[in-house]
Amino acid sequence: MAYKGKADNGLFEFLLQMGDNCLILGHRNSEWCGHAPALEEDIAVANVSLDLIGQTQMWLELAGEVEGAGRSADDLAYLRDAFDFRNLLLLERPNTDFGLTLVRQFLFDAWHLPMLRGLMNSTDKRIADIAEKSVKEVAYHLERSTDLIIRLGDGSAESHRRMQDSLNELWSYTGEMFEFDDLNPSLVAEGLVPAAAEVADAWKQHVTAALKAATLSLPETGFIRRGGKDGIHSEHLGFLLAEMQFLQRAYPGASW
Amino acid sequence: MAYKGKADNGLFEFLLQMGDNCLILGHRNSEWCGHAPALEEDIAVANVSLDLIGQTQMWLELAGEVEGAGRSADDLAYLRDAFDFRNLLLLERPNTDFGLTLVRQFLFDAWHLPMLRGLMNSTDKRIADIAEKSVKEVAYHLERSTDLIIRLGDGSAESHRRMQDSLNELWSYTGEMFEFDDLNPSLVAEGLVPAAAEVADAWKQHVTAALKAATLSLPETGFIRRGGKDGIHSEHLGFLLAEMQFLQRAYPGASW
Amino acid sequence: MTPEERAFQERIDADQKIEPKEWMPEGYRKTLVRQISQHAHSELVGQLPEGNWITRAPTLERKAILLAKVQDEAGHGLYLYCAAETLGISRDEMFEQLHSGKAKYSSIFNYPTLTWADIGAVGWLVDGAAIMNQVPLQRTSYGPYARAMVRICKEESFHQRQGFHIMMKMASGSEAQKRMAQDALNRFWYPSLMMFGPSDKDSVHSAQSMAWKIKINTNDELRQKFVDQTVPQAKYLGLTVPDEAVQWNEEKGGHDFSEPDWDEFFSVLAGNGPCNKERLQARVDAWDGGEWFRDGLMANAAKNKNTSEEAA
Amino acid sequence: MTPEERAFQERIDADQKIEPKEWMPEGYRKTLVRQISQHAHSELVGQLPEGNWITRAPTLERKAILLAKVQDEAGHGLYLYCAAETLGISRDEMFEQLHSGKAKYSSIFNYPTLTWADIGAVGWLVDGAAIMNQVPLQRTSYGPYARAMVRICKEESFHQRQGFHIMMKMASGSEAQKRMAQDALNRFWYPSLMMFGPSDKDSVHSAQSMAWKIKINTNDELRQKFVDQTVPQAKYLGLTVPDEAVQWNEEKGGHDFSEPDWDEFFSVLAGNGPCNKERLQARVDAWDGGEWFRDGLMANAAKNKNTSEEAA
Repeated sequence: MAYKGKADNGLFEFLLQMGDNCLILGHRNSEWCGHAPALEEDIAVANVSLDLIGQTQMWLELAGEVEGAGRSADDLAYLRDAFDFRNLLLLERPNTDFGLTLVRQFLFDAWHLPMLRGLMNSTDKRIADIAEKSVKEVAYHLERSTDLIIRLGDGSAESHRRMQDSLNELWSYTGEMFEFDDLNPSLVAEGLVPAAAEVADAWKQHVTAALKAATLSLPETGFIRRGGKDGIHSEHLGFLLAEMQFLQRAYPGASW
Repeated sequence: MAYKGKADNGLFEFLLQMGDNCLILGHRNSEWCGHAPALEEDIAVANVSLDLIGQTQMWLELAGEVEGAGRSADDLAYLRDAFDFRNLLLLERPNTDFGLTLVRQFLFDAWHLPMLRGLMNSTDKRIADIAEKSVKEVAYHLERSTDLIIRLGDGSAESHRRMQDSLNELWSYTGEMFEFDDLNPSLVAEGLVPAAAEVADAWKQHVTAALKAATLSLPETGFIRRGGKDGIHSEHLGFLLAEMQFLQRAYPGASW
Repeated sequence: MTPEERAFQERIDADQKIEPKEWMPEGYRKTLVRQISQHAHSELVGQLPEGNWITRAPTLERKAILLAKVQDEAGHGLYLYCAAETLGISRDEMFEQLHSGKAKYSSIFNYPTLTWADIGAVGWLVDGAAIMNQVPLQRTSYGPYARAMVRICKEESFHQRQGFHIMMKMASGSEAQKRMAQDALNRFWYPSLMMFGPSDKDSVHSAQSMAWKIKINTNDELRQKFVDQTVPQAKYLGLTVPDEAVQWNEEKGGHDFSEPDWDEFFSVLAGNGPCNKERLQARVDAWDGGEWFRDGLMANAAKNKNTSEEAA
Repeated sequence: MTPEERAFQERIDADQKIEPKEWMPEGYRKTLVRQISQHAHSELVGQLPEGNWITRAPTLERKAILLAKVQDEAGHGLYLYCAAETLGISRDEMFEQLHSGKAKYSSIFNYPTLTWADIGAVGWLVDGAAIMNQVPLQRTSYGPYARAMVRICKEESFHQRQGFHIMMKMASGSEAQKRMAQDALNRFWYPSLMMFGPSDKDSVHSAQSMAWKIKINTNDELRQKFVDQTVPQAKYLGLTVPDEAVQWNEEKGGHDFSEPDWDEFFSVLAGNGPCNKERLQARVDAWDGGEWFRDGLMANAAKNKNTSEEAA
């Protein structure tokens, strides 16, 4: 559907996807600060959010540079409305339960890490540099979320149930990760972005093994929810942005 | 504390209080649309909100006129930040429970009606006119909320408990209604606004009788929460406004 | 056909209204219950996508108009539940069927409202399509249903005008507003066409329902009428209907247009729409969360009954 | 004084550190548990007023800085709970005392953060006052507490600079920003002064705590020091301290200033602050809502233990 920017090879769209994923997931995680089930988790959610916001800054700054219209990372984060956001629908799901937050993090991390590993070989050095800077953080995110999925899946009956329910609820949102047809095919052809199948294989392998260790079943639905990468979001994103962008919207041009 | 506008006799501040009360309570009620415990209640919350938003328009329009700076009712509703809002703290409490929503409505209606009756005699005809237009609606609000308080207070053990809990939780927010010392005393002296004691007496009489019929106890705390009329709100108002004002903030100057 | 059935059909053919206590075939009753309760559920669930923008309406006036509209919808739900109750089913039973997923509501409400223009599009297109369905139902054979329809249609056409007015403001507004308007039309066009149901050749119940005058027009007739009405309106707004096949066909005296994606229709119907889960969950949560409220009122009514009996 | 107590006091007087497994008077242990756990609870609850603005931070950089800060606070909580645990109380017991209202946390966190400038004011004033309290505690007599304080103080002074930087941006920004900055100072000034506790003449436990070197300076000394440090900073920012009595007193070599309203202090302490109920409820909800999570991890640990025992 997308790759609007013919001139830039669709690179701007891709960079928005990377940046918006980090921004929106960072936001959702940060909603737990001070409210997590254990002090160690308070620290962990803040830490993951912090990493993701740092990565957001890098991706969106590069996006602004590629676009060439003088927009800063903050302009892109704070002054776009929902239909210009390119994050996965998965990441804007509300935090109905800490288990859901963890499962979402796990499903995303398992995509994020092979994606970054692929991007480390990007023919665009700026992309490779950002991936290089992010990959260690994300490897840690995946290590942590996998560990928790396994321990809670193979934990009490209640924690098992919650993990399985969250997995079932979120599964239909994962397919969107591997649909690269909204990207300009030349991005992959020219080696800027790894091939979808490469990332999908790594994801599937990791997720399957982890769920097995967690005694959780792979949901069977083949139904895929899509739209995030085309800017067709859920009703939740508008509320999230209204909150996130309030100060920049209410006091335009102010310096903070 | 307040009555900043020396020139206008503090009238602007007073009109903001009236308008903001209606706006914020209307907003909170409207959050229930489609989510109320019975279809009849869906209709009722929408109806009460509708009345209150209509009254907001009248009060804020007059406020803008009195201010004389060319601000419309929409400007005042959508382009002020929290510290310029003058609503009672009571009205911005989140809707944690439908029972709390009802008790809040009841406590406010019981103030709103005698206040409007007093304002019908205002020496400022514009005020008297708005009060006249609003009073029938508010009489109905009070009739409905009183009826529900009585039926649910004298209902099941569970409904009684919820009503009493909500009453206890909200009681400390009621005192602020009767503190007129943030208003310019000349407003009362010149007959623009009824005396605080007059409204307080009517409130107390109605509330005491209704709670008795509802088999609910009058909470005993003498503690009074204040700040709303000075623009010192709770942490909830900022989130409410971020949501409410999003479109006006994000698309300044657009016509809708 | 039994003599009773024949007499019943003759009354219908003579355009007489059937009233609650009169004899009717079981199939007629069942079909009506299904149709009216589905319609009632649609009004109930239909509060949600529009309710989603009440707190964010851009002006006080727009907020008031939207509140009034959502209130009307709840009111329509009430009329319709009452009409269905005359057929021997209780409102609580109907809610149970809704909450268990046994009863359906219009699939259009499983689509999200993503921008303010969607509120316009819902009024213009969704209410527009609903009216197209409902106007003939004012002449439906079952009295209480027909009378409910008369009241509902009057309000719906008002809603449609308000929706069109929002679209007009958006389509003639800033670039961002125009973009929202076009985007809303793009997303709501095909789902609106789906509101008339699959093509008549694929529709099972149609023939019997039409004989009983529960259904007055075929799905395809109504869809054509809707397209013919809407295409010029879109042009007037300066918006583009997202279907390149749309053009006037002089010969048939109507517009040609593409069929909606019926796979999507059946997928949404099966539960895989963007918001099915959330819409149903919202209703179930409201119902479960409100149990104490309803029980409290019943407990109070029981006490008062006891008191007045004692007094008597 | 028993010989044991005398020996203990002599070690303290000689500035020796007391370590967890060593003998100590019961009063010393109890006072320390109360003080350290209260401090830990303050770090825990202190996440809430600042966390309130994370999702609304005005730039990505400010958001990152605030996240790092809130993360540090949770970390401080962790050090302090661990330090308290060395005295024979478990973290769960301390949480229970917090949730039941038996244990206190710093009352400053019962005030709301209403604008972005409040995040600046919290860093500048609240962390500033906290540091003033904490720096001397690096020399406190109980080893684990003193060592925790060393780590904490390093990070806190960083936070204070960040808070001051926010205030600088706001105070030199637009009219609206200046107004927010002044308003934040107005609201946080007296509550910050209250953070040092009532005047020494009204403070019961002070003398013993000072002899034990659990407390190093008097409340009034620290308050004076804080005022002397803060008044010039406010002037530098172009803001006005909301106390007309503030002026330099050459004779005493410090500023004169008005006492805070101690009635308000005790009222907030008793539960009647603007946010007491919400802060505690947030913690209780987090704890209760997270029970399944902690139980799940424990169940997993138990399984693994069994497995490894079987394997052994």
